Amino acid sequence: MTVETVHLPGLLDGLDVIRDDFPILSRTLADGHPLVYLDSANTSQKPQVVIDAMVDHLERHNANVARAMHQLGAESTAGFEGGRDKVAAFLNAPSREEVIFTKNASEAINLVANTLAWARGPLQVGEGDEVLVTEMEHHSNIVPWQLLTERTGARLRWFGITDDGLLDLSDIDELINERTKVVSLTWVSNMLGTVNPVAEIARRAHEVGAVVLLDAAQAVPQMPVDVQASGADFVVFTGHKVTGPTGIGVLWGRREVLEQLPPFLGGGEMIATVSMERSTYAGIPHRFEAGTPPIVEAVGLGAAVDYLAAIGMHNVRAHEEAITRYALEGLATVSGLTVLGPQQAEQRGGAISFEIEGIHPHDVSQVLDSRGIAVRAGHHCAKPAHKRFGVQSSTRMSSYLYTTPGEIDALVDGLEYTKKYFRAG
Amino acid sequence: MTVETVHLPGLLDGLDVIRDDFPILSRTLADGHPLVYLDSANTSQKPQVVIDAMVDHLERHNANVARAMHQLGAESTAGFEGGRDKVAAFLNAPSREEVIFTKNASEAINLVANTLAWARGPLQVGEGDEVLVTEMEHHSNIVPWQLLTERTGARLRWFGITDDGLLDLSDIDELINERTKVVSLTWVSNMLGTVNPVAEIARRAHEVGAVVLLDAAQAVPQMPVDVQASGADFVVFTGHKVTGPTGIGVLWGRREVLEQLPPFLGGGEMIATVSMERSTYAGIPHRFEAGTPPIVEAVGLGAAVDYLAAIGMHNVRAHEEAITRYALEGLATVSGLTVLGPQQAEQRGGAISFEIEGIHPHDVSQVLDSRGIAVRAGHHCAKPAHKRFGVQSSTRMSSYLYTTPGEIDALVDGLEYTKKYFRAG
Amino acid sequence: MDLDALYQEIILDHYKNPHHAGLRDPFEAEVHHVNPTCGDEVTLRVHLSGAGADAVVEDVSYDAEGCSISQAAASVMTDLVIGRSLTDALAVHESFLTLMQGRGGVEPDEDVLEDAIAFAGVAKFPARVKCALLSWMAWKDATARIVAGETAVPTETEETR
Amino acid sequence: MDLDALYQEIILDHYKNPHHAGLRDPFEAEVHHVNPTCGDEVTLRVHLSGAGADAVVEDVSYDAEGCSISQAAASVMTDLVIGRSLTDALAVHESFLTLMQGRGGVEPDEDVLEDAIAFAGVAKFPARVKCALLSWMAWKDATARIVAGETAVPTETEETR
Ligand SMILES: Cc1ncc(COP(=O)(O)O)c(C=O)c1O
Ligand SMILES: Cc1ncc(COP(=O)(O)O)c(C=O)c1O
Repeated sequence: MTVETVHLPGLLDGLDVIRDDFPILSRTLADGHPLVYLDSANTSQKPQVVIDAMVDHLERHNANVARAMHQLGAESTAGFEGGRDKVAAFLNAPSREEVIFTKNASEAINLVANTLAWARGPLQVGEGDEVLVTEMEHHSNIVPWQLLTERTGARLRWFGITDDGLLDLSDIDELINERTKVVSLTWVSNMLGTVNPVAEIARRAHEVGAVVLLDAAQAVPQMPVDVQASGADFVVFTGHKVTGPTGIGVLWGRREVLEQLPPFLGGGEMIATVSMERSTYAGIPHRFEAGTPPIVEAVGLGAAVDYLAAIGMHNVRAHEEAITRYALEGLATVSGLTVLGPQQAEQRGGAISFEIEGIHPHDVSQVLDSRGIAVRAGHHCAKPAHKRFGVQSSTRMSSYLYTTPGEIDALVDGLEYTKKYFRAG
Repeated sequence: MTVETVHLPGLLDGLDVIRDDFPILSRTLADGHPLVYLDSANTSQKPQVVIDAMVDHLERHNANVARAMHQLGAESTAGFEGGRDKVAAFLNAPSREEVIFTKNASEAINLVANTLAWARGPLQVGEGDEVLVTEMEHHSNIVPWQLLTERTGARLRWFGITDDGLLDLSDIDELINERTKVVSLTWVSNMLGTVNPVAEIARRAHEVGAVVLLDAAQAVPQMPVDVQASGADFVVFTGHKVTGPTGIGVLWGRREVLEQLPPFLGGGEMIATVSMERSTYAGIPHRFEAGTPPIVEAVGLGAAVDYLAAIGMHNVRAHEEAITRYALEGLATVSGLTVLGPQQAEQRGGAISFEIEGIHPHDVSQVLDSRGIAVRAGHHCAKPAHKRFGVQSSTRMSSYLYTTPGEIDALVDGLEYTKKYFRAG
Repeated sequence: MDLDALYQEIILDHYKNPHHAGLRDPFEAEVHHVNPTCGDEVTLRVHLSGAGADAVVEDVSYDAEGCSISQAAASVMTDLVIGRSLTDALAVHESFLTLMQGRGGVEPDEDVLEDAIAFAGVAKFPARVKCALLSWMAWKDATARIVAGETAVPTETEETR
Repeated sequence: MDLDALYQEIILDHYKNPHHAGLRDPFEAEVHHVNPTCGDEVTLRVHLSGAGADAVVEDVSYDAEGCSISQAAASVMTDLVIGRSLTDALAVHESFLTLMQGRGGVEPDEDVLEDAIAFAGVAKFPARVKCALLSWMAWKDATARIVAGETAVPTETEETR
């Protein structure tokens, strides 16, 4: 995969050099096939600099944070809190204290859903209130709200999806109403690739006094994200999709809103003072970080966002768009293949889900895998969106900053081979 | 620190070789002082084999689990689920499915506390019910129960502590009664070092139909733990204290109990099927593991428990006891120093908290730190236990399998120097 | 990676022409199982006659959505259990389970498993084992419900573990 | 690591003989701050006279539990603010805060900070900065409450951020 024949406008400069940053990309799989990793929307690969930062932490600076006052403790705290600074800068957050570390994006969403149930005052979600999501959400942005609404007697509503894979905003005036307390939606769909008009929806939600959460799990990896410009009250993403490690996610929240929320999990680090009778809680961000936080993970995540920032998120976005355009063109040549979601690269992120007539996604991905091509088959944790399009599951290719046009060629070839293998089409 | 002059019965064979497994132990701190790490109850250091397992995963096998069906996905899943197998074996759990990965011990306790609030049926904790903890708990085993009882109208009660630092069981007949729904206590105190008679308390709790949770955050690192023999329904511990990474904790629960609990966090991986109207949930353990789990962390934790198992937990316990005995003897030579908690090594774990008359723990730890000796100063997330002994904070030294008698000597010397520095005693 | 070891002709044949497909009456239990990873589903009905040691699997009918492996497995399973005594059918189930969980190390017994020996290759693909087991687990579940005396109400969706 | 840079004579002197210690009347606000890491606490009262630009810090009294650094900081702080106009006292506070958060890179102005320049060394020990700031933050908080017109009810425990 090192010699690229195609050059596409927007492709990252020095793509070979970037690929060299990722040790796994030089792996050889069964039967000597080089790895063609097209499953980055599921999890991204990690550059050496992230791995090295974690190793350096574990080998030289490991200690608990905050509570440990010795030299290692100070170093470890600097590494951990440095990760917070880097994430805050990466998101253009007004304050580092608005950045809360969770275990993943899912926990971040649950944190908000749970604390809104226990909140007292205007933020509390209860009987008669409405929570608005969309039909294209990842399960992680559906189930927490189902649990919240079931448990509090609130009502869950949702935007539908148009045939083109866009949010159906035709009933927005009805859906966003004075009972709406929360609007939670994905910025970029992990299945359809759709990029949603989040700032406009946030503006409408704020008109009725609702709080807005953006699931940016697929947005932060792929495009410049400015939480202030987003208009949202909460933005969540997950470390492992932005070239960082698993075990860490981020909840950014506006200070005024975070400060009104009660604690989520109880434990060490989130308290001001504890007696057996009663406890008081720390301020943000620590109030929401019970127990020993993901220390080495924050170090890794800090290195990851620095790595992305150095490449430049505008450049990453341009690369994704170039690869996506090239992939959409390539997939269009495969007869019997239907892409789900918007057909224009400009309107979408780098995840492309598709069906091939007569061949089940499991079987497609199995044949591709036998050629070293890693894609995802299934419902991609978006069952309702699949149902909307009358399919049980789909095959999804997803690119990232290290994806080459040659890898897309390999995918297209692999799909033709798959069809032959199953004698379809 | 390489040449040991003292040999104590019970000390691990080949302690030098074991120390060589831990890269950080050869670190030099400010002014050329070698690191004397006596803060292992706060977090343990990591052996090379754990770091290497994580690096190998990140460099060669990284992918998301379960949902990814390609070769990397299969490898990553094998690594992750292999971690679960190893933990299950390490705890002598009857089934791997009873091992749930959380982000830390604190989350594990909160998981139980929250699901008991939402449970329907006999496990549900509500108005009039009682939850029983102890005064020697870590905040992570107090605050979740305060939140639970405040939110459900149940009552929080607790065992006190005797002057010797043992659990005061004199009112057990009153405290464990037919209203008691949950008994949650620490196996080994992180402040007093006390090892509690957990099996006996579990037996009493079960007589009244209560469920029993053991906070084994300090037990699992230090002694053989057999969850079946413990008599408990839930046992929790945290990865970073057993030579594993941060970002992972473990909840072991008895299948019959776990299966009665509703979901905790909602999201990917914890579902059976999702529609916008309603979802059904996966069986254990996945029901309690929402979102992308701590994958590389499970790989690291698996390597960690394998490492400990290879050394043998009986040997680790003997080593801890030998070092603790030696430390208690050494500390007894420091005039003005009072050890909090049991005075016999056999009765306790390897954390020793103490006061020095006239010198604040911050100041003690600061002077020690200037000599490369890392201890913890503060309330160690156990404010109520400190209050019980009329102190605001204490200094704590805590050993682990890599601790040498020479390091204890360095501590004792350092304490004498500290007293001189502040001209106390 | 030997794709042909996975996609044996027998499997592809059953996939293209599944036996005993469709939902039929009478039945004593109907279950609905899903593979939570990919969303594949099966609705499956079991009709037993007799009881205890005399119980016989009279019919197994199903409606399945899924990949070649899961579809073929349903078809092969019905061939193997329909008409058998329940005791024998459960033994076949056990034997198939052992094969599937053997990671490729178990030698299948053709006398017991017949066409199902074609699934030996699947056992080497951990991600696909669940596909092969989906309808087998559904059959076991439905059968257990009948034996436990439950009536023919469609059940909650169960995931196949 | 230069221990003596941290534990300057001035600090140890204030620690051993704290100025203005104890809780006194009158006061318009009393606050209770803790350092959540170590449990160190201070209860602190502020008595102001006048208002607006004419406000004067008449008294600051406190009851503090804590390490040498936090105790000495309380003592030094009272020396610096008592008797000052509120405007000046806030400027001193600002200046001390800047020194403490400078990680050792800020040159302290002795004319403004007097004995508090001894804390310059503390700024190099990130874990101890919170100790030095505990009572200063409590003073700021109590003062802000008076200015905001709150009455002398002891407040909720606040951690020092
Ligand atoms: C006894 C005890 N319980 C619980 C915990 C909490 O562990 P974690 O901070 O990893 O959640 C600790 C450690 O801090 C502990 O010592
Ligand atoms: C859009 C979207 N939201 C949420 C998530 C959940 O992220 P995590 O599994 O890390 O919690 C994902 C990824 O799986 C996603 O793609």
